Amino acid sequence: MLTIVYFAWVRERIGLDEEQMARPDAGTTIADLIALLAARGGGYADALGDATRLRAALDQRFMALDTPIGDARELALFPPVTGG
Amino acid sequence: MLTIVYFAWVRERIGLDEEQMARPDAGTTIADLIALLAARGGGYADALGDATRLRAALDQRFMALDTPIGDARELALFPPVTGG
Amino acid sequence: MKRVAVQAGDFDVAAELVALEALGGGGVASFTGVVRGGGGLIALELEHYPAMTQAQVDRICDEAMARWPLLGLSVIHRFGRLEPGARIVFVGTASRHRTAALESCAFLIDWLKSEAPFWKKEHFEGGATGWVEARVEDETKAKGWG
Amino acid sequence: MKRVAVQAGDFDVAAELVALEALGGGGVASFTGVVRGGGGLIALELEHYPAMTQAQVDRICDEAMARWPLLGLSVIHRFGRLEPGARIVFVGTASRHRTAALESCAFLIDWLKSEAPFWKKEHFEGGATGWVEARVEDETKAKGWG
Repeated sequence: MLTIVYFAWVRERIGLDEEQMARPDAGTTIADLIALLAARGGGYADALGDATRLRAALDQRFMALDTPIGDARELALFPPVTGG
Repeated sequence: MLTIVYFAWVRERIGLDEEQMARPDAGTTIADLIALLAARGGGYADALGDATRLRAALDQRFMALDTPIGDARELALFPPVTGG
Repeated sequence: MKRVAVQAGDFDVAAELVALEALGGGGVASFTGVVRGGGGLIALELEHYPAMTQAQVDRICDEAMARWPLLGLSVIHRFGRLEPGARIVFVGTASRHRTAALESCAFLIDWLKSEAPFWKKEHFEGGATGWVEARVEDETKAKGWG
Repeated sequence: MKRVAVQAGDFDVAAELVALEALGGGGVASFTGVVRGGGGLIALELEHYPAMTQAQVDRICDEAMARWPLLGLSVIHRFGRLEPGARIVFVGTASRHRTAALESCAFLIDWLKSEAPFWKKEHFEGGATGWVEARVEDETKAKGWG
């Protein structure tokens, strides 16, 4: 299984902090998965419809959206960070 | 009268914090006055013999050594500052 | 000395600075970020990614220690609900060289802005809310360190 | 807020920072210089030019306030005999922009090094003493601000 965690307005629009899904093929990229999730419509489409507004981390490391998910256990999707 | 004040090793070598002297001609530069004082020999020569090691202020403002003394009331002679 | 804290509570800037001064380095630089008021803002809510935050801030600190000759550094980042005037973030660095202390402090705060997994939501009078947008300038600034 | 103090006694860094944070600017940067020990140093003696110091530090502060959008700054410089570990100088700046706070802090400390009329004499174990030489690097750095 792959755990997906959401933060900030991505979390709010989807209405979930996290969820589990069946592990996709190792070659599936983060962007592929975002497109799959957005296709669910509703809050998913609102949150994930425009991938250019999203950033991601695989197993707690920032990764470009064209990175394959490989054997990562946790994918995080969120807007650009605004700390500091 | 012109007051001359000395700081740091300039003060130590001359052995005076300050002294008064008759006001020189307005066109006399700081460098001219340094040369005059150094010519007194002894501690003055030790302190003021090498003008490249000295900095100066006229009436509490840093000035280049080729500045005429003009009608300033206080000349300060000292090594480059080391604050901060 | 490397001290990293991610916490909800406030912190004691003086205690951090005294610890850095005690390293005997000669120079201690610091930056403290405070919630700015105005525009009807009543609170800033900082969300973060707990599993990632501490490790990521730690990594940024290691990067700073590799780049500058630091004797120590301290980074504290708060999360949760913060009102105007409250401290959000503290970065302190100690070095024998004042330039190293000041530059690494600037580097750390720039990197926290673009590399630490925090998100800020503004709460206004009347109930309106909005997520703070990342500024392109911040990503550019962090990248400027190469 | 512009606070300039030239004094023999120690100062309270926390109080200075709290005053700067209270200006509501969002960012407060600081630099504290501390007497470095080692090499048998037992004390640093700071001589200054009293008639000039306060006015000159004031002028450097005005220069910083003209160059950066600062809400406030605080500069404290001690004179007299200071032992290793003692604070010598403090510079604190507050601004809405973190870069302005950090850059003006660096500017102020660079300028104090080359434009404030202080001289440092080192006292070593055994009675040896020596005046600290100005570093060409410091004059160059101050000039770098243009």
